Amino acid sequence: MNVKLNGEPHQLAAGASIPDLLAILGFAAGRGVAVAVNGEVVPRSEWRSFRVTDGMQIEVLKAVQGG
Amino acid sequence: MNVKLNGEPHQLAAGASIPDLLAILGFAAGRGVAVAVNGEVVPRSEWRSFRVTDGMQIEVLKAVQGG
Amino acid sequence: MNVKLNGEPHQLAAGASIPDLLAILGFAAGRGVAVAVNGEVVPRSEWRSFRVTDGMQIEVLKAVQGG
Amino acid sequence: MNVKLNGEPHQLAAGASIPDLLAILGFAAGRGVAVAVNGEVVPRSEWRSFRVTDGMQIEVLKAVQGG
Amino acid sequence: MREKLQIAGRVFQSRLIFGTGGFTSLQTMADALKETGAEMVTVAMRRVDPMAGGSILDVIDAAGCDILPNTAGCFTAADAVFTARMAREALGTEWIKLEVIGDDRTLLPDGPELLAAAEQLVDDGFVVLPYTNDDPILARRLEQVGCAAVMPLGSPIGSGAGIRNPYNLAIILENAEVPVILDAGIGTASDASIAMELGCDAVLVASAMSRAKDPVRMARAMRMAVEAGRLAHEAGRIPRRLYAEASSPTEGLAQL
Amino acid sequence: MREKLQIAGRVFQSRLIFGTGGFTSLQTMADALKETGAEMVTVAMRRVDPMAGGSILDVIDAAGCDILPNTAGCFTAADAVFTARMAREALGTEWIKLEVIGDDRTLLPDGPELLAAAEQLVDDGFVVLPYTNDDPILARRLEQVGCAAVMPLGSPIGSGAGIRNPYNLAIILENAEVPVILDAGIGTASDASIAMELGCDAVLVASAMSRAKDPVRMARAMRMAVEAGRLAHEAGRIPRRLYAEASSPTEGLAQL
Amino acid sequence: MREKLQIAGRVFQSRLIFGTGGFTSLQTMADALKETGAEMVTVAMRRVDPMAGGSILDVIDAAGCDILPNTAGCFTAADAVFTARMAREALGTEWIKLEVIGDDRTLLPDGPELLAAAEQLVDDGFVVLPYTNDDPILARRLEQVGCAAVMPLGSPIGSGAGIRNPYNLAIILENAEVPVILDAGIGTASDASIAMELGCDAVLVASAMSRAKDPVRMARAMRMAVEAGRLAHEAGRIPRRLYAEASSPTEGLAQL
Amino acid sequence: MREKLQIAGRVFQSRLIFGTGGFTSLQTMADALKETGAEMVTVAMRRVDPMAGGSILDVIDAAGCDILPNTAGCFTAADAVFTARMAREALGTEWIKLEVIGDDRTLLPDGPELLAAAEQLVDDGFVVLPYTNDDPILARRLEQVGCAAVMPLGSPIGSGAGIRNPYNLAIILENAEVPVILDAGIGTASDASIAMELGCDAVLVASAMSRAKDPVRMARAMRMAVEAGRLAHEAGRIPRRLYAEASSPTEGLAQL
Repeated sequence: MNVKLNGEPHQLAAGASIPDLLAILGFAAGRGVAVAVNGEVVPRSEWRSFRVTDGMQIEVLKAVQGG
Repeated sequence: MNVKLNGEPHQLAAGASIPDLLAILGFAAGRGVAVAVNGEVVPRSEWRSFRVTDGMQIEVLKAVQGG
Repeated sequence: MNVKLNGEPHQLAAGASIPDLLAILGFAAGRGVAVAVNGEVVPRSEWRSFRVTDGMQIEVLKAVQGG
Repeated sequence: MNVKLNGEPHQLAAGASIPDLLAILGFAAGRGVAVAVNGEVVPRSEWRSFRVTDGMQIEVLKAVQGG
Repeated sequence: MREKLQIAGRVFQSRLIFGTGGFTSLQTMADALKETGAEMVTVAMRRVDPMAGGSILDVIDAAGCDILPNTAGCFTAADAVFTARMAREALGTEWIKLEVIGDDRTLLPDGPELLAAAEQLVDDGFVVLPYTNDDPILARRLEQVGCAAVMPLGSPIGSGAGIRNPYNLAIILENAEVPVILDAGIGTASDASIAMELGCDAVLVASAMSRAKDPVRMARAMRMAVEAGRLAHEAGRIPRRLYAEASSPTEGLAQL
Repeated sequence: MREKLQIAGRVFQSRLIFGTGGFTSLQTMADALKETGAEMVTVAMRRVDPMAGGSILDVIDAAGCDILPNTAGCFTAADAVFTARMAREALGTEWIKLEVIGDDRTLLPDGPELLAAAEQLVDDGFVVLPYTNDDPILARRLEQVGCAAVMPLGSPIGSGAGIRNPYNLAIILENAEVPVILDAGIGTASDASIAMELGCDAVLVASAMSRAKDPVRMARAMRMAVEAGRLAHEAGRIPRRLYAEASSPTEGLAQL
Repeated sequence: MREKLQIAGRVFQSRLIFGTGGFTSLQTMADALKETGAEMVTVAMRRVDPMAGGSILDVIDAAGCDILPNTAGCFTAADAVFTARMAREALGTEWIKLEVIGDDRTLLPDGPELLAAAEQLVDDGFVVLPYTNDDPILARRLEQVGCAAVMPLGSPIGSGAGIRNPYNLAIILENAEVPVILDAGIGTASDASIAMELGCDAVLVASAMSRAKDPVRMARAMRMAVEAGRLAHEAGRIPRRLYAEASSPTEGLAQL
Repeated sequence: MREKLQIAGRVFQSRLIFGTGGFTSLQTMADALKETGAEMVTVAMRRVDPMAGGSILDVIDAAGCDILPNTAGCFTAADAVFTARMAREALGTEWIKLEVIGDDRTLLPDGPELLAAAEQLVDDGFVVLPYTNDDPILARRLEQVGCAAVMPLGSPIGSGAGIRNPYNLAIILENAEVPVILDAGIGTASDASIAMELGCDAVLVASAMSRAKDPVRMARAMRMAVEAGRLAHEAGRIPRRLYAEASSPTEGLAQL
């Protein structure tokens, strides 16, 4: 299936979870990051159970210098 | 019947029109004034036909120094 | 004899010295003060030998808060 | 004889007068100019009678834009 | 040929808009108005007062000026929209100087309410001239919703404090595509000149004249100050330097 | 009746003194001079140059103006006194705008040399108008030695930086008993207005006009700015406030 | 006993909030942070970048500082609310420095969008510290919707132009009942002192340190400037006078 | 290694010179002096007063500070030279802070008298630190006659008006080859920081501390303000811009 991850297209195996996505980004641990799917925040507590499906827009943000 | 005219209570005969109100204010001619009833502007063209009824809130404004 | 000491008239016995004047002002020790006679500074080394004579204008200054 | 006229060396016939100098500068009329010799102003009234002598420093000034 | 002030397609010879507040008599106001040469005069809307003598409209008509009603005293978009409609009905003009203020002490504009009122009035067919803060973002949003000009303040109404933040004004001027009219804060003639030199298209003056010791003389000063500032803007001023720039020839000095 | 400018008993209608430095042509200078309405024009003294075409004197005569020679370029009292005497001889006037500067980069006055020159020239019968610093003490001493006016600077000659220290100028104005003429630093129209509003009796303008992109238009701006500033000074400005002062009636507001 | 800064019930020893933008390395940032003694550090939220080395969180933890996420880069209330929620999820804090800007060139706040976002975030349980204009009315409305502080700007972000309108800031300070934190515009130490002397409860500094030639030294300057300004505010400055006030005895002078 | 202040070969750790005028008690003065960390203290010379209790010298000795006598109150070169000689005799130091003022109301320096006194005292072997105007020409002439430093004012003594003409100060700083010490005018901490940021080598503070509501607290503020300003000067501030300069990444923004 195809998703947009931080604006980039990615192919994923069906049933991928949030941690799988973070692994792709090299943030397996996921400390200090937040994930949104189609504009809605996915609470950390639901990362494992949440199933990514085809066409989803996923944003993974972290803190950086700024402001 | 009783109306509020520019914040002051007034007693009027039934069927009073806008010009009747202006007369009370000494502005029979009504040049350069506008009239609102219950917050809605009453176009000059409807002044004669418009019938004031009991309890109406009437505002009559004119241009003054300011701004 | 009569002298002006810091603007005030004083009567002195003949042969008065600078230390005698300082005593009058309650500055016997004379630490941190300078003395001028008729507009000329009298060096501390000459205080004992210097003889005050009639009509002299004497200024005795010290450091105070200011500037 | 040799003179300095506005900083430039000039050779003059003996007995030259101020107007002769002005002629050299193309200011025969001499309207609106002043002449100084060796740092002293020469009044207009003395221009004709004044005799230039060897080695004199002559300044001829006029009004220009400035200030 | 000098460029003229144009607002909503109307051309003005004068770049001074006349505010009527604070004059102690209609006669003084009339005399001051004459001195300024203004072509547009702003007025507030209030309840008719049977006692009040004289009509400001007669004075403005006699001077041959256009009338620009305002919504002075309104604290909400709703009040301002209502007042604008009453003004249109009473005076027969779509032009409105829109004021929506945030409090009585500063008389500063309330941005969100102002923007909401501007949007409604533009939709309702008004020619909207909003009195606004010296806020470049708010100015652009007012322009985007269709205001015919923007009227940023220099400082609070009647404060006479001049232009407190010329930088914000400069940013507004660089970016605006509608006329920019300095409104509020002018205290004396040079304030009006500075506004015009910065590039404002016009200025509105009221208290600086009406509350001056000699309002008519100050009115004359303002007319000249606006014209002087505009001419200076057109003429292209010299740059500011830390050091001097000789104005006299450095050649041809006498030697003693 | 409005009070006129008086210097050494001479009355002037115009409060703008015209500086001639920096104009690229005599024609432009003549046109600018006409626009300002100035009655007094200052000129420098330099060695006659056979090549130089045209006479500035003709232009000034044609405009019917008085000539005010200056000692621009002098670094010592001696130079300035010599130059003043040459000017008197060349131009037939006792009036002298006295300049004694300290260096080429700032063109700022040298106080002690200036004071010494002023004293000599006054003794020599000159009507001395010294270009001075914005120094209240020096200004008073120049007045005490008999100068007919004092000409404090706003900022360095040609810097266009306006009045950098209005406080010193205010102190000079409070204490002076001779006319105070702002000399140097004016960059644009509002600077001239500000000087007049502060209470200056006149201003001298040169580079701000001569080096503007459009000198003639700036000259016209300056005339109006000086007049506007003077009128505003006479009219009595409103005070500056931190907060607003309503210019509209707070009574009679409509209730929705 | 000196009063401490309190925001939403949290007490701070330091009145300097540390902005992280513009430091060329995390090490320099860490060194500067140490010098300032700041207890709260603001960070932006961006997409994770696999390439990016080092973690700003480690630096902030090591310094024992609280983290204050911000919504820098958001142009709408919706963007800002989303970013705030992501920050809360990522960083486990309800505190948010709310930024909603109007354009890229000025980075000035968009008042109406800012107010809308503040209202939603307060309802959503956030401790909202909005970066706002120097607009007293907007500041009060932000306070009214429940913001924990207001953060007016001195001048545009990174402009280093200091406090362009101290009068508006003074009005905000007179009327605010929540802490007022100067945000944006500080260019050098004295700007921070001036903000504190005016009565600000704290200042946020970023570019003035991070882009200085020597960021760590400027950080130390800022710590002292904030403290100096606060102390001066508490100590009660002397009034400004036009004239002098002798500091030396006028009695007891010697007579020659 | 940070550069230290050096005057006439003497090295100072502190860049604040302590003025003693205006303190209501020697104890308060002593406490304030301690807070500033100053190493040099200036005192005036007056007729001994048998009634006066306590000795300022004891306080200064106890603090381990150098004494810098001044000629406050002198109106002529002669008075100042006499006072300086008396001070040398009384206090055993060649150092003198030279003041020759023009009047009682402004306490502004009298340039010509000041220059004459400086010349005599330098010839007489004094280390002369003249209190002067913000006049670049006079400052250079004082340097040329051999003064060990120049002490230009920011504004009149005790006025608390800060630095009224930073441009003149900048010109003095660009051209001076001796230390430049800002003397007079400092009203609060930020004024001291600004002086140091402009590049002054030191500042003298008196009334701003002694007449503050809390002199000791203001003294502490001044110590930090001088240090903050110096550090900022060394650190190299960012330039001032009209527009913003983003401090946050413009890449990596989330897309909704």
